[in-house]
Amino acid sequence: MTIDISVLIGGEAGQGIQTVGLLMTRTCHRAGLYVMAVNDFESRIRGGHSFIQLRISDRPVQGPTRKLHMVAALDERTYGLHQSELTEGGLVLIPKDHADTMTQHHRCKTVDFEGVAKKAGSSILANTVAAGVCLSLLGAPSDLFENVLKSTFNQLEEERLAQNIQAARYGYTAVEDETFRWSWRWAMASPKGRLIDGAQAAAFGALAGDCRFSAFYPMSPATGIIQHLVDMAQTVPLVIEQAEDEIAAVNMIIGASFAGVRSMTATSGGGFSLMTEGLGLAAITETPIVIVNAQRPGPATGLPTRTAQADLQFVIHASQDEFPRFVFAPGTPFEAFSVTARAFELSERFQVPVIILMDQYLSDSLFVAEESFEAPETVATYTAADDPEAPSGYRRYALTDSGISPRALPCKGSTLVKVCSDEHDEEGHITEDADIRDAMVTKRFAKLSAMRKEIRPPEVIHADSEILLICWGSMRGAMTEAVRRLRAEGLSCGGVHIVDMWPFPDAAVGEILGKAGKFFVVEQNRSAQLGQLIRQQTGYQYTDAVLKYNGRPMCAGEITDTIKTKLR
Amino acid sequence: MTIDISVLIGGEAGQGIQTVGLLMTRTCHRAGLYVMAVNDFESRIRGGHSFIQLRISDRPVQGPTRKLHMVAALDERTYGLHQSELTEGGLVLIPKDHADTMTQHHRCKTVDFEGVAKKAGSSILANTVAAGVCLSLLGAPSDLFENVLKSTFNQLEEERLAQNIQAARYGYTAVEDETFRWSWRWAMASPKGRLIDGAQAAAFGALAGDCRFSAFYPMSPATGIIQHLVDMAQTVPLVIEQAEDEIAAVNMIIGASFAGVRSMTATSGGGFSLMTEGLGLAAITETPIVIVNAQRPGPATGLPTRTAQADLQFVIHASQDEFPRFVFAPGTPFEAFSVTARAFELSERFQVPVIILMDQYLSDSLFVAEESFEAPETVATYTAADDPEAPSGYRRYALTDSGISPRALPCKGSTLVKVCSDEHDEEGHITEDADIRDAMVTKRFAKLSAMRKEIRPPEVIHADSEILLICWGSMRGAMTEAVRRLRAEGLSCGGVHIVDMWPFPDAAVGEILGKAGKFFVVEQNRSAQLGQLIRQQTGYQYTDAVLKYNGRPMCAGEITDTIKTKLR
Amino acid sequence: MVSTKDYHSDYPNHWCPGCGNFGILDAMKSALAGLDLPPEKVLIVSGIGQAAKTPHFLQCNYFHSLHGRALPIATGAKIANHLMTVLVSTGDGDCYGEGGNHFMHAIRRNIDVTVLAHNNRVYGLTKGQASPTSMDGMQTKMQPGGVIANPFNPLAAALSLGAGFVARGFSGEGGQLSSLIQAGIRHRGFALIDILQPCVSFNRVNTHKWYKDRIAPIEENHDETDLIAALRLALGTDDRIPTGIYHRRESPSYTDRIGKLNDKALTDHRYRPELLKALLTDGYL
Amino acid sequence: MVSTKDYHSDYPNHWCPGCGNFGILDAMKSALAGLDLPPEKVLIVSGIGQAAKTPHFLQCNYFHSLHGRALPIATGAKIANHLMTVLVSTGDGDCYGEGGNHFMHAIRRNIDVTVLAHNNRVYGLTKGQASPTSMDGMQTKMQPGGVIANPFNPLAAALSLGAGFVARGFSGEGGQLSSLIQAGIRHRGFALIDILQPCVSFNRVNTHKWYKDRIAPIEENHDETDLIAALRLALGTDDRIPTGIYHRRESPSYTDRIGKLNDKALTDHRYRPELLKALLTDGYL
Ligand SMILES: Cc1ncc(C[n+]2csc(CCOP(=O)(O)OP(=O)(O)O)c2C)c(N)n1
Ligand SMILES: Cc1ncc(C[n+]2csc(CCOP(=O)(O)OP(=O)(O)O)c2C)c(N)n1
Ligand code: SF4
Ligand code: SF4
Ligand SMILES: [Mg+2]
Ligand SMILES: [Mg+2]
Repeated sequence: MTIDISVLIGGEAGQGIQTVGLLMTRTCHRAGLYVMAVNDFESRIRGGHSFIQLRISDRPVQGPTRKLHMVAALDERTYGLHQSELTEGGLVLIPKDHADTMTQHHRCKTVDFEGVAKKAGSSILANTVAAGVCLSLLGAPSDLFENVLKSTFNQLEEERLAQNIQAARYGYTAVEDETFRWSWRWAMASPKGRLIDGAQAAAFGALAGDCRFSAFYPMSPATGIIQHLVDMAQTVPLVIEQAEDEIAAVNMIIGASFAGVRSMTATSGGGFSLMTEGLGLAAITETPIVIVNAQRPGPATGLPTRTAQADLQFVIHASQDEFPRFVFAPGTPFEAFSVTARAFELSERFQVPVIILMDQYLSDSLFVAEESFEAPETVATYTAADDPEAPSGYRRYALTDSGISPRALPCKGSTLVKVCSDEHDEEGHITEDADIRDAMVTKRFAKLSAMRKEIRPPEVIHADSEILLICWGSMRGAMTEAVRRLRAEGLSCGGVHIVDMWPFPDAAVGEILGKAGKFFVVEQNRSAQLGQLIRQQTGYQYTDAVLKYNGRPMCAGEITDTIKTKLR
Repeated sequence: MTIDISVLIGGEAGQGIQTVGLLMTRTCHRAGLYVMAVNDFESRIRGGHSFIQLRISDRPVQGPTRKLHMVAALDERTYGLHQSELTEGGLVLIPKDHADTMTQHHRCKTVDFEGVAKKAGSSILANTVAAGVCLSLLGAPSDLFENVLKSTFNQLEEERLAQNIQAARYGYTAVEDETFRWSWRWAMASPKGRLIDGAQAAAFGALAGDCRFSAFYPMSPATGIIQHLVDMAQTVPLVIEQAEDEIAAVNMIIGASFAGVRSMTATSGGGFSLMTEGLGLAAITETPIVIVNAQRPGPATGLPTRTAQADLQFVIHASQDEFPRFVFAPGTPFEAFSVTARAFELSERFQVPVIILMDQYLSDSLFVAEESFEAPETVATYTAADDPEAPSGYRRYALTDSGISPRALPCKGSTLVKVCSDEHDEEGHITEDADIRDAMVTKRFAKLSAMRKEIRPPEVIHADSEILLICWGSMRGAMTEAVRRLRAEGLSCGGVHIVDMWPFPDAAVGEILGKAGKFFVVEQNRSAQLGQLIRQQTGYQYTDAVLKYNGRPMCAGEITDTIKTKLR
Repeated sequence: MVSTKDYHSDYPNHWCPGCGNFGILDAMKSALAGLDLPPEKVLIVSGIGQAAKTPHFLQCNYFHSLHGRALPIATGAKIANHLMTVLVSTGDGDCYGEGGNHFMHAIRRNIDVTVLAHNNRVYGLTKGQASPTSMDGMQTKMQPGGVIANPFNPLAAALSLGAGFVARGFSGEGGQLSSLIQAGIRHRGFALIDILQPCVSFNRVNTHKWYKDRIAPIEENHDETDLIAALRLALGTDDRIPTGIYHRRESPSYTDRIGKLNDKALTDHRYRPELLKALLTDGYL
Repeated sequence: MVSTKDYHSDYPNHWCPGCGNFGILDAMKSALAGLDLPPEKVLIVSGIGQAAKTPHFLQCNYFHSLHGRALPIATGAKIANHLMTVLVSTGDGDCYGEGGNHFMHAIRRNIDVTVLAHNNRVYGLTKGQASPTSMDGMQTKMQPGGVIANPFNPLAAALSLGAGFVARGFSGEGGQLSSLIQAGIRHRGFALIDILQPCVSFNRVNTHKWYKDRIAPIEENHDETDLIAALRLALGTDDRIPTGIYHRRESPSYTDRIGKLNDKALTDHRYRPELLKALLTDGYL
């Protein structure tokens, strides 16, 4: 049998919805199942509507779906909002009887989550009750769930843990007499890979890149990455500073990097806007920095807690004048890990800024990552050793063929390090000389050819297909599933996923697309920004675009539907 | 006879070089000649090297040249720096005898500018002496120059004016015994058009657009525009506020515009970087604003007092997520005037931000503009009248087909005006609804089709040529002259100049370029940004690019040389 | 007569039950109604944060702008139309963190706006990070080792920058707060009311009770015009937190001092081509 | 022994003859040499402006950064390597205008840097616009009707924000200035030295003579630890401008308070894979 079940747990902000999701996800993961969990919440602390949607399968899952098999509604609103997403025969658990629930399309079962929770000790346990109810219906062994509770809440006092376990048990018994049509026998297997969200993966990646300093200003959905760094900083030599604003944050990491530690910041589009001047400072002073932009919909404040991929062109062109930079867009937690580590390495090697484009969906969703997350044994150093014999001969911006000048550190020897945001000469002094200006622009751009060699080509599946879907960043999972489904329907369809966005892999993309009859870009923005870039860099014009920009992650089904319509 | 003479006056910052240039330019203009003056100065107040270069002709001149006929060196350094630019037989006026001046290539004449000035009352009059010397050698009537002095210095006390006139006279006599090979008989004619720099033209344009408020933070080369506005504000209802930083500046104009007055700011790239978040605020709240970005070389501080065209892609994509905006790049003072007035009109009509790309060269150089600068008789109002019968029915973001909603003003009637930088519903309240989000994105983008209709096609000369040069903004003059010269050499060459940059005139540009065998982009940046845009928007790939990015304005001769080399 | 009902908004509230913001909201309504100001004469500008959502829960003109940028927006709006009553609803992060520079310079300009700084000593909307006013040592998820910085003292800062109206209120003292807001609005020039406000979700240190134990109205004999006395109160090192008006001294506001705004609002001028024509024919550059 | 010659730079100076910056430059050299600090142990961070060009005219490590951003750059650098002696060369526009927010928050953090604010009360490099410290009413080309704002009072602001070392110098009093700079560097924590400086090109009001007529060393009996006394001096309403140390009180600096920095600089740690490995195997997310 193939399992592919979607469960949604919804309620108000403050009801602990994310915790229900986390507990259930862990339970599935521990049973050796594949699972992912997508968080959907509003920009508020209490009330409103939030939910978490789980997809559970015995085969790898990479993206959300639209069709739900089970809905656990912790409040009454949830039912109304998600009713239409239920698949035929689906099951809804609602807190109170509803007059309008008696359709034939799906079943409704009343569970008084709060009432049950009170019996276990407190109404705030309603979320644990709900987890118990759902897991029971799915067929999950109750001791498995209890173990998950124990390891999740091992920081709590005994009493509260016991209450949670009680609540879980009451949840199980509350639906004893109910069956869930798609429940399955939970054959316990060893867990598949690692359960991780993109934010934590990026934080691990930063440590693998030897990040020592991070300055930030809180901004959804970037805060998760920093929170993970803060949690990890307890045991590693990493200092994290909350700045007064994003301008301070980016300049602090520039100062720290200049002084000799690898440094990063994370923000979202509005904060990135404020960092654009600093980006140029890093560029002209050739100070390595890594900036994560966790995208959300805008313009301006937009939809603070939701997802988008609409900052691509902006980050490629951000800051006045021009300079080489890397832009990466990981598509999975493992890519977030490895790309972040690489970002530090490349930033330092080439003395250029690196921007990593993440988004709310990738950052906040839980995935099963089967790749192995390895700590590198060593991290290279690219700073120049001091020459105590001839300290005065040192020139921070010495002209070289590679464009890379030896980078010494201030106060680390007898050499003086002089950097300057005006156009400067080799020593780092202000210059107004036209020829030196030319030489310095040429020097900075000279790095590009070696930078291009670092760019990894897109990953392609079913390259020799008539139709190609091409996407970037977090669209990887949904696109991959869409390709699989379209092929299952007999279409000659392949998929292309780009992580290394800039310098754009012109040749590789051109070659891939040159062979396809038609190609469609798949993106979470309004203007098909990857499509624009492809045309600019390769001359190829996309056949059509599959776009979504309402802040919710795109599902494979939406892609396949759109493609089929467009092909008609 | 055709006159086409270049004169350079150079010295230290603080020696009043710009004044010499201004006086001479005015004198030529008053005699009915065509003239332009390009300022070149360093980012310092005293010392260093600065110069002004005049080009005088009896035919319209639109750009600088490289070959000099006369150099007046107020300090010794000037000679060494500009010697190589002298044309065969040129004349140099130097303050002291130079050992190495005795080449055959050009003549040197010693004039002790300061000594002569002291005789007239003070060594600071050396600049007026120099103007007298040069004008005398060119053949300009001395009373003409004296009249110019009188009208220029009519604010000074009698005595200082008299000293200046004396200094001018001494300048004339100092070179009585010298002749200038290319001098000509000054046949007085009525002045051609208006002598004006791009900065003043833009300021006039702002008034023609009914600008009432401007907030700014000083930044070269944008300060000139604001300075002109300040000077004009003495007589018009215009308030100008120096903000604490550029973030405040852009937000102040957004606040003022929201409250009901047309508002603008002017800055350069670094300040624009800081304004990008505000740009998005204007976009999502649909508040009209006009931002002038007077470009200079970067990245970061770069070359503060020099010219560049390297912010095109940045301003088109600046700020997170996507929204319609206009981007204009005037090529002449008259275009700066008319485009700025249009910017206010279009910004208000479409409720979108407008960015005007100027640069140091256009802002700070003096041109003869023959077009007529007209004050419009009326300025349209697009704000909605209050409906006192049904104030509560008002919705700031009412969904309309055009995407444009009625814009009422706060505290101007009984209607309440509610605007919000979060995604919002029609009333202006925060929303998290996916469908409303979709509708609002669609609404904002719905403006694009009508906005496109406002975009004027590029101007083309000699459209049916084999080779086209295509440029934007201030490259207009140099490109036009290059086309003329290349045609004179028998090449089938035409020229294209774009002012209305965004929404990009895809169709018009595609049609023009589609007919050409080859086309070359001509730009003051490193990456051929117009070339990138053309490819992205039309699919056409430029044959090659003529690029300059050392901060000095490109001359026709550099263009023709490069083109000829590339064609070889 | 304007009543608090005129300020009622049907838009559903987003705050946590028990949040101090509710007390501030009520005090605002009663202050505005008490001054007989109708909603259509009032503009509220806000930044981003829980505090900055306030205008949605009222009936009035509003500009809910960017995080930290309420003051420059308000400044521009006030210059454009100085006849409006302009209030700023802002948080401690919004006003003293991201917006710190604008805070300093708005005070220097003495722009005639009334700033209500909802000071919960935490970043509420982004889930509980330290704010500039968080106490030294306060632990949060993001600052598990405790804050390492002196808390920003808004009153002392405003006083030293020359603010003409500086007051402190408490969300739990609605009556006093309402009259402070009224006094602030009546003050012609920049008025700061720093409002202590419990955040029931994220600030476990500065609770309602914590404030109740410490606040006390400023003593009757305090001389509002004595700057040093006000600074002494603001810098006080004991446990007490004085509420009320620390300092009040009027001087011409920014818009009072711009000559051309005296008679009519900038918005009320009409475009007059003859003015530009005169400039265009005005001789030389 | 380090001598002022060790700080000599051959790079041609950009300042106007007669500018007050020269006096500050000399005082810096003699202060650094006097402390026996060799150039390679010193980092000067500057923003953008005439003042910010200072490090080019010295011999030292420097980061000549962005307008307004010297303090966050210095903060980052100091955290990375707290063993460096970090000075900040900045202008009144740089530090109190564009960089105002960083000024406030660097003080709150008590980051151990010495700020030399070259206060010429004007924007020099951009040709004479008003700065935050320009006097009310001062006319410039850009403010022909005169400045409409209270001048920013850097000393009062720094004091009210809790700065532990607050002093005022004058570019024309090199001996005193040099010892103030030394005291500032010796102070462990944030030290502000606001340095009055004539700008011969653009400030026609606050000339050398104008200052000479007004400055006077702080009286001997002033208690440096008394904050209110310092505020009184800073807010003084008569014509006199006291120079010297207004306030000095040490408390642990920011980097003193970060436990992991105590023994060695962050730059001196080596990457240790076992630490990451432990985190990677550490159970659940
Ligand atoms: C430029 C920018 N940076 C960060 C954010 C994220 N953000 C939203 S509200 C907020 C802090 C709110 O704190 P405060 O102003 O104290 O308001 P409160 O929620 O506590 O009332 C932050 C950091 C943002 N919206 N914009
Ligand atoms: C973001 C940004 N805005 C504006 C400028 C232009 N700018 C350069 S220096 C300066 C002011 C300098 O004044 P101050 O800091 O007082 O230094 P001074 O020249 O008087 O020593 C300004 C506005 C800039 N370089 N960057
Ligand atoms: S998070 Fe705090 S400040 Fe925000 S609404 Fe809840 S209680 Fe109030
Ligand atoms: S402009 Fe003023 S501050 Fe700048 S160097 Fe000249 S005198 Fe000094
Ligand atoms: Mg707060
Ligand atoms: Mg200054």
